[in-house]
Amino acid sequence: MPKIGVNDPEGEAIRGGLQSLGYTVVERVRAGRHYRLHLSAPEADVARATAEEMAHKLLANPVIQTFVIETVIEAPEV
Amino acid sequence: MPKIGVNDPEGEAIRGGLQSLGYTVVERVRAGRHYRLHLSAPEADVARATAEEMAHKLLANPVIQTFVIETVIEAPEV
Amino acid sequence: MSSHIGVITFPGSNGDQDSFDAFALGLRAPVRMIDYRETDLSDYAAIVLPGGFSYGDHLRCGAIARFAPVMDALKAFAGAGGPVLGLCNGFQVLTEAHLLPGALLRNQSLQFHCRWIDIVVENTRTAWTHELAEGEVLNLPVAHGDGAFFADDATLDRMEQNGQIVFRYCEPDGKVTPDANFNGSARSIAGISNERGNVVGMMPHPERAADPILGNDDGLKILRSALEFLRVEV
Amino acid sequence: MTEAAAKSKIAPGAWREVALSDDEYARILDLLETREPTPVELGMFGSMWSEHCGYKHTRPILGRLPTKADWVLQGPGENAGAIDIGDGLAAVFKVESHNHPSAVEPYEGAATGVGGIVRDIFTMGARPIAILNSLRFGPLDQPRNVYLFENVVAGIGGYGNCLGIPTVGGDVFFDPSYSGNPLVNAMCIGIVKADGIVRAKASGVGNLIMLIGADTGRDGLHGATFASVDDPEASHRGVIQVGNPFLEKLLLEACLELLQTGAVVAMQDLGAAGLTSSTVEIASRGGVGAEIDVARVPRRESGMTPYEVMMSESQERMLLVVTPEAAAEVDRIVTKWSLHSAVIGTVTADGMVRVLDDGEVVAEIPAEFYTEACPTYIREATESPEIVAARNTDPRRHDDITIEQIGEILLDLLASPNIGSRRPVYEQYDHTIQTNTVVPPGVGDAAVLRIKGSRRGIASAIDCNPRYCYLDPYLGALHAVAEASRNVSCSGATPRGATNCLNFGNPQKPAGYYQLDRAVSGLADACRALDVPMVGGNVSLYNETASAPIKPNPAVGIVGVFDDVTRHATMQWSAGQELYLLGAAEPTLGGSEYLSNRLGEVSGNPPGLDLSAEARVQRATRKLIEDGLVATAHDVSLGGIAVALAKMAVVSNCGATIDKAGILQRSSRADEAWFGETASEIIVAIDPSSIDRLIKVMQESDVPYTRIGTAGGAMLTLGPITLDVSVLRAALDRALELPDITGTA
Ligand SMILES: Nc1ncnc2c1ncn2[C@@H]1O[C@H](COP(=O)(O)OP(=O)(O)O)[C@@H](O)[C@H]1O
Ligand SMILES: [Mg+2]
Repeated sequence: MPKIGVNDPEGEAIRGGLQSLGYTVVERVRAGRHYRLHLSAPEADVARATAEEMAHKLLANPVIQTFVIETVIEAPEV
Repeated sequence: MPKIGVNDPEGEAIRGGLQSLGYTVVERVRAGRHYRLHLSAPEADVARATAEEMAHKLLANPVIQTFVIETVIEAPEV
Repeated sequence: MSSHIGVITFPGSNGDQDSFDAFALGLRAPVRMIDYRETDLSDYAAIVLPGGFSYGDHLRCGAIARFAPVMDALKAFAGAGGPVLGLCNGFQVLTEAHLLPGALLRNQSLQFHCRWIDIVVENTRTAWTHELAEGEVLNLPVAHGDGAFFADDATLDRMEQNGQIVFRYCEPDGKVTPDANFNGSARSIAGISNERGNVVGMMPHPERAADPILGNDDGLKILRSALEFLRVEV
Repeated sequence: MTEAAAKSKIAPGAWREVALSDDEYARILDLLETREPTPVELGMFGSMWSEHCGYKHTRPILGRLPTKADWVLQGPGENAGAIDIGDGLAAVFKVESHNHPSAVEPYEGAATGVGGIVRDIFTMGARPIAILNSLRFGPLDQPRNVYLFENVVAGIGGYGNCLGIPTVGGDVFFDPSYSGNPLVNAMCIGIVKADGIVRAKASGVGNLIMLIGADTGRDGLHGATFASVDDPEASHRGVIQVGNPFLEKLLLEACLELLQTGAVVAMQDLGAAGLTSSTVEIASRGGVGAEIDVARVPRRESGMTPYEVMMSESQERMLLVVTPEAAAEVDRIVTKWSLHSAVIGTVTADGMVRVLDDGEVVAEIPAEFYTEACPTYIREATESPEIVAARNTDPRRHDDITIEQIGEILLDLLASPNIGSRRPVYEQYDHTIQTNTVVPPGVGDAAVLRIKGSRRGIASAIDCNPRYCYLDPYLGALHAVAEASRNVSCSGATPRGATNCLNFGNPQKPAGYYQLDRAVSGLADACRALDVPMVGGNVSLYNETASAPIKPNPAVGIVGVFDDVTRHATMQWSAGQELYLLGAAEPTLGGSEYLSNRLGEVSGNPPGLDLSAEARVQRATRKLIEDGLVATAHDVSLGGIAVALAKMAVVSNCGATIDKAGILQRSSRADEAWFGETASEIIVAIDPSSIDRLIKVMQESDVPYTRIGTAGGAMLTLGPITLDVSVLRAALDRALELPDITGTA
């Protein structure tokens, strides 16, 4: 997600598009990225820590973006 | 999110980037968009239904993308 | 130190040949291509990070290139005061690598723009501008989708105080106007430098304005500056 | 053949699912004599016998096109044509359609269209140096058309920009017949040493067949057959192809480097019908056999069947034939470019295309069954009575205009989508990369590129007026060739080769076949008269929606050559120059933009075209430019002479005073004189001191000429009407300013 204060022309354009389709209830749109990473880790916490590290290093740019991480556990394939 | 089976060059490039940083545990990356829409609705269900409609009409491209909707309730500003 | 200019080719760079040609054909300067896997830049006099779509511009422009093997050597080179110029995608790589402040966002119009624009020179004390005059207007091509410079206000103020704003978008007469700021950059910024002035990044393409038959050779003035700078330094 | 494969039964009618007719299936049974095809073979027949690969309806008529000249190095039959441009260099070029995929998913459809044509060019060993595009959409008052337009343009830019190949020219036209069936044609030009052209002919029994580039997924299954039936949305089943220009850039560099080593015997890109057509084609062109094992094909997904692997249209893949000794070197170069390669088979002597799945034979058919044995059809041709009636409707039945009206009409035309500024399109395309673009889009009639390290250059334009082709497909096709050639001549280059993309409706309908048949004859006659051989092309038929076929659009791309690129022309005049109209044709409102834009009518006979007069005026114009007398030339086309002059004034940022008399003598009617369309007319500007020499050249060339005015000032004065150049510019700029709605899927 773009940080607060960072211009988000894409979000604005989407809001404009929605408005012109009649969705005037939409007050604000922020446009960001969503990455789904599959990785195997002994437990969820480890996976989350790795993800956090990757987000800091590569996936997000702290100058302009913030991020949140969600973990979904899948049973290992047998 | 790109539909299952649809080529995802961005996801692949990110996986490549993570691999070269040593994150070899990451098996797969899918790259998609995340839009945060603020709208006022009498209840969450209505908001969700509107969002669903908007996703179908504008936000997602059904030919190559799938989407999920999450609702977060905020107290109305007073 | 040899007298070669080096142009780094990342996977997906596509302005590398143009940069090479501008030095080789436009200035008859010795220039070599550098593979992104090289780890030693001690043999070069100046380094150019060319335009293009390194790693497909995926994630964010320049974000993956920042971790290319050559980047550690580049940091060392810049740290030692070597002249570094990032053009378009190269500028994006330099910001992602924190060799330059700020970030480059999607153009305000959300569209790619290819056109000739004017920029005004604001700081002539960098390695890449000291052959130029303050207030001089250059007419150069731009071609990018993600060129809106962003930094928070405190950073921008600091950069202005330090003289780190090198170029701004302007009208043909040099006036900086909102209309001339076609991509929506903060304070019309088209190019910046680090505090020391040896690392410069810019969105316009001086290497594409290197032969009068293509319009003009304004860009050569920028590239020539580094050669002069080195002559003075050495 | 394993027993299992040989015994698998083809369900009755299954051939129809791969778009083969009952007769065609019967023919396959005849060819195979003793057995039915396996499912994989049936799929391969379906693809190879599709219009896209097999040219069933067009092969017989395409033979009419002239394809030879001393300077032609490669005519039709390879991945692209090639002409000699001097200094030991060749220009390799071709245009191709991606209409159906773009109708379904405009961004990716257009992007992968660019990817495909670029691969065709570097498959020939040439470095791509320019892209052009020709686009057709329905009117922009419908959100779906806006969506298609915006995303097609973004897709072309997205792919070409990333590759670092400048998109330097093109053509956009709007007409209701393209609502729901847009046309997306992309052309690519490459440069290679004339003796370095690579052909896609496998040879050397025992040589290895390698696949490099992207992994194979279920992309665009049956795209080739899907491009050959009506209503793509209904028939489409695989997943949409998503292009990866970053990978294509690596593939391009890797392939060009591989060709330098001499290790590569043949190279063939994977386009429509993927591995099927590439394997069949290298074998059949080389007169050899090929055996490949699908189990060795790197996959993006698990669980793919041999059928799916053979039909997949995953992008950014290339098939190589290499000697066994060279395999290691190939691997080294491919790895250097961060790609991987797989040996998937070998060249054989038996002429068979044999497909194995982990050693088991799943298809085994002589290559020529897929190619030479493909049936061809000559269909019944009857012109649609509706079109005959439209052509026979005389536009002169409308009242003429008064000369006072021309200002208002002109502004209206300038702001119309077919005439207005294309800047919103070409600004999204990187047209300055590679630093060769001497005349960028919007400045001249053709794009001009220099060849680095040489005095030479090339020019290129792509054109077609679908309204003319609708009213009279033969004449319309003459115009397409003449206009593209004229645009190239107006830049100063000598047209040397042409490529075309035949965008038509259903050839199985008599009215559709009539258009195709007549248009191809028109292309052939015009190419012959103007001395531009047709060195390649592509066919896209079945462009129909439920209600109607498209207006036929045989897009023609032409490449011309400069011996000295510094002697070129643009549309820009300067103050004090005299303006001359070269050529003298009869302007007509038939099929004109004026008639369509102002009166909503497509009727009458399109402008007549005298091919020898056309050749003369083009030759004379080139001579003026070559001799350095003229650096300003622009032809009269859509919107007539008033529009041509207005565009020149705007591009020049300089007005002109036009004498009414010179214009009005063109016709007894004011509307025809100012807005009527013609062929074979070119406006030039010249310094007063050179006028005598211009007149001499015109006399020697037997070309009529008329002095029509003088350039200068901030106003364009057309007889009694005076318009500010900035007002003209504002009108042009308004044309493609999109309504403030985002188009929707
Ligand atoms: N799809 C396109 N892509 C790139 N350039 C285009 C496209 N369409 C038109 N152009 C460019 O815009 C300019 C004007 O086009 P057009 O109006 O067709 O010119 P003309 O009437 O002289 O043939 C030309 O330079 C042409 O190459
Ligand atoms: Mg045109």
